[in-house]
Amino acid sequence: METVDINVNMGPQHPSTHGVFRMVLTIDGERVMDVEPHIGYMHRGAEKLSEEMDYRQAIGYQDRTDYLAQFMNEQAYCMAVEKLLDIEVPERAEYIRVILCELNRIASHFMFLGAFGIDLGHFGTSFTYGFREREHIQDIFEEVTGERLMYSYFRPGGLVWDVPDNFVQRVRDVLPKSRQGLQDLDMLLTGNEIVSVRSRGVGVMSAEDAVSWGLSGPLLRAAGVEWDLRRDKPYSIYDRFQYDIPVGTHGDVYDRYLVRVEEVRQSIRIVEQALDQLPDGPIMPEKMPRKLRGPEAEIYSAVEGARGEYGIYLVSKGGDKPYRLKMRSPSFCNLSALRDMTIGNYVADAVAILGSIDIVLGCVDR
Amino acid sequence: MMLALTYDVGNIWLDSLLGLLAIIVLMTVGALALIWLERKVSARIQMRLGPMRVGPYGLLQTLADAVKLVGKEDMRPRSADRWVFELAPFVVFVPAFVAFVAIPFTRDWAVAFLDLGLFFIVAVTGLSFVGFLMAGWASDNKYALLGGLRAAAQLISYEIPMVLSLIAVTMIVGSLNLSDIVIYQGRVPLFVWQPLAFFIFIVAALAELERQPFDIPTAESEVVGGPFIEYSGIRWSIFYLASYTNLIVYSLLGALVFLGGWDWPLGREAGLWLQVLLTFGKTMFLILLFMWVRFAMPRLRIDQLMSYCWKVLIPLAFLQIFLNGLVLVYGWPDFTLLLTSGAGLLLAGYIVDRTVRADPRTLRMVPANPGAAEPAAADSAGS
Amino acid sequence: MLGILKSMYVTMNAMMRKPVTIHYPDHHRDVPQRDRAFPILLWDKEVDEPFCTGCHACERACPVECMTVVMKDNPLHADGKSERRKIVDQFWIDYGRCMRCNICVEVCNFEAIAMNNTWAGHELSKFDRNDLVLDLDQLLSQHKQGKIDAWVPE
Amino acid sequence: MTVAQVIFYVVAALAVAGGLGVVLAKHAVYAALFLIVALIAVAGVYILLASEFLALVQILIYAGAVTVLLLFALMLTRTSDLPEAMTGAQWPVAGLVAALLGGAIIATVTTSDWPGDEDGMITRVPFDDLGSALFQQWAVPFEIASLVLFVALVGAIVLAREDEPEEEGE
Repeated sequence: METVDINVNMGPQHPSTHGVFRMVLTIDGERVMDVEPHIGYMHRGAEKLSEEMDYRQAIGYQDRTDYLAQFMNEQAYCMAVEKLLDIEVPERAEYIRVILCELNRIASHFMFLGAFGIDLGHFGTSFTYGFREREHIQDIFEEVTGERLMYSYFRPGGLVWDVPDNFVQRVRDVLPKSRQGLQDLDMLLTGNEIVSVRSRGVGVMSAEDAVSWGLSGPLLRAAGVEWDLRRDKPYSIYDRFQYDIPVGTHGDVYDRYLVRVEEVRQSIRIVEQALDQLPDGPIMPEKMPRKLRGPEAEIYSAVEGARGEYGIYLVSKGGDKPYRLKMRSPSFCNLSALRDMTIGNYVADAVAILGSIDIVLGCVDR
Repeated sequence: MMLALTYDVGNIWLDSLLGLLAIIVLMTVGALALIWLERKVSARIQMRLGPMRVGPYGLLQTLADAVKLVGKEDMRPRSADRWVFELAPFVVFVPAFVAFVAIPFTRDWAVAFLDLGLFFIVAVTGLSFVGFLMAGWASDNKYALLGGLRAAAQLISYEIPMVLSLIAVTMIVGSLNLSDIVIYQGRVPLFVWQPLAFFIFIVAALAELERQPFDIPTAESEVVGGPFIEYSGIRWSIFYLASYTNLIVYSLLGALVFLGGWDWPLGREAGLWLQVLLTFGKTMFLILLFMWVRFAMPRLRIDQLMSYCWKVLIPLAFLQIFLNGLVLVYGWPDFTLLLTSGAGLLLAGYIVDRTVRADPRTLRMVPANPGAAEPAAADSAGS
Repeated sequence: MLGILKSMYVTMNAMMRKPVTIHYPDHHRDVPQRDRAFPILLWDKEVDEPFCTGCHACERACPVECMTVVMKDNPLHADGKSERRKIVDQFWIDYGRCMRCNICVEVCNFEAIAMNNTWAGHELSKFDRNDLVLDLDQLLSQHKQGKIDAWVPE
Repeated sequence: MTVAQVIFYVVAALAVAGGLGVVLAKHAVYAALFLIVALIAVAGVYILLASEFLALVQILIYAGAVTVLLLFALMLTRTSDLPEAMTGAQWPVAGLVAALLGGAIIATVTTSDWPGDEDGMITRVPFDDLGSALFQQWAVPFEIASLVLFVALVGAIVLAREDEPEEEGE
């Protein structure tokens, strides 16, 4: 009698695959010998749809790719269109965009922290703590944009409308709550010995590997590479704020967790500075054409999304629609390293590693 | 006495029937109440409301759920092994049920006072793994098989430290009879004398109950319920009932062996109802502790559980036994038990702490845009 | 051990706090004024007719093509009661398709369409998806009966 | 018939049924499960003999721990690896051996002079005596026996791991 490897199908309906993602694990006992990821269950043709819409209509589809960091996607798309049409965004609109993007990053990372706990086996406690904090931020988003998930609030050139009068005060009220909530999660997870033993030394990715896999965002920084598009390819007005870029030392799951915790703190810092500097003024340029028509051009614009570099590659052949719109989604690129990180670990680690990549399936499949 | 062999037939059947009825009522009512309680506790820990719909504060929610589960179709996968699949829930259930027989609730209340009560409970509850393995194998599902095997691996790991920690206690008391153990604690409960053994017992009980840090066989985020994955309706609810019965059994056992049962601190002369209240209160304390831990902890990995049990708990349990042996053989005064055991616990905590924290993690913080002015107001606004 | 004790402390601390959730169908949280549920049509109470002239602007701008508009000559204009020469005859919105992007509100020249900002706009469960296609009367009824204080950005 | 007799016959029937099941079951996992039934039934016989301690040890060690390993190994193997019926060319020899063994046991049972058989009383062995017998009187043989078991265990691990040299420490 010989021992046989078992193929286990994890997903597409599995509580810890973070959506409709499927991995076929080949396991020997509890050890993962091979992983075969299957994607595409959530493909909705967002790129093609965007090519059928004019520049304004396509905004709604940008939200739906990375549905946890929607403002960043809108930002990347709007920046691409603005570059194409050579539009100058008013100061106030830039500040509001930065504030909302950073709040969005906080909300997205809270989602990660909550789900990370679940992946490690928390019975929903970390998840509810994360969601509680998301809720405060989401309330602000709802008051500003009217929507809770698909904001479609940014427009090429600025914003669709101005923020409400009490916006600054509302955000200032929420930031301490986020700090408090982060501290709760911090105490619940960071120091916990079980979290430590479960996530340290698991799914290690060296700096060289991380670069050659094309990782970005917290994964890349956890691997020890100082790379943050906000600093290294400055866009918008990020050069006006002081913040730190957390860089990990080991490149394992625990470092990815720590990097995200620290990024929440830094985002809070950025929001505070932006609130202090928030100027008055218009939120759309004076002369906005009613119909957006672009010249023939190729544009690439990228933002530092919550999961990494979210880029829009836009080819225009004139007219009011893009000829080609390609989304460079961080989740997809980060996910490609899954197999490398998982092989040789245990089944339970595979879940933790997948969680640490923090994929959003809408972003992977588009 | 194990079995009253001298009774008349009529009497003993009636006796057994009454005992059985008492256990069934206690078990079902207890499990229903505990499921409600656990949902409420978890809700409060997670700042939710929990069940609110059925009855005042959702008190009847589990009753409604039970009715629903009973009414559900009893499904069996086509490729499942019929007999093993259908018998597995009962094999899990019976040990939990039988363990109840040996537990005294007060000085006078028990289905049977057994001389070897403690040993009986440990031996019998250990059998439930067979049901997990059967369920896991018969479901013809890889998650279930993984879960079943994990259950078996977990059993061989935690069963030994649990038995050893209880042996440490029986060394001091000199009896395996639960009533004797409780009566011995008339002055001071045993968790004072034996903190190390108490700690080991709690950890091993968590593993036996498959609760949070050790819910590896049923791990929701990995094997999606493990052996239970293919079960539905009444068979699934039997698994559930068994798990909550086990919770009651182990909490009662802990309350009797370590917390002084019905005796401490009111003494032997307390009225019957006070005794019941004391047992109940101490059991509730342990149940709430188990629930609290469940919602505060993530899960260990199976190899980590095994290395923790084999490399930490078993040596510690042997240390406890050795220390007790020293005290008993040389006839040192009682407080040395506390001193040695407490020192052992502290030492163990220190060693675990050191090994886990041997490698403190700090991130490298790279300031971006150091030139940009950070207004002083920003700092004060946040804090 | 310290980290585990910390975790226990946090959970106990949370247990002492007030729950943050509410008992949903019995209690509703307030929705903000800008809340965007599904588009509805507004009713001009002065003239007693819809604001909408059926100009097809929203229909053309809709990214998901969930709207269908039919225009007609306004009988009230012929009577001299209304300034609108054309008025909406039929209007359907398929709420099952709508992606609530707000573009129809932006492009409307007459401020005749707005996003529903009440709970009635969210609690729309239906047994048949065809029930999610609303006609003109249904779209107008909420504002006509004064049940809504619609928010239309400048 | 006294209660004890009723219980004895039930338990004995279970033990026999379990034993037959072990032999006759087509599937090795069934056989292992029947083995558990037989072992627990034997524990019942111990209880009737007023040796609760032995009964519980039987349940804890044999029904609990030993069968874990059996089932563990069986469930991980493919069913197709196991022969359908456990027959071979040697079955007449095996049958002969079994018959001889059974005859010897029956002969021993019927010819022995059992103490306490007449008055129906069972002499209870206090387990203080059991303990001192094991750990004082027979301490050296006991330790040697456990050492032999330990060596066997180590040997089994060595044999099992031999063909997997690439496996490094867990």
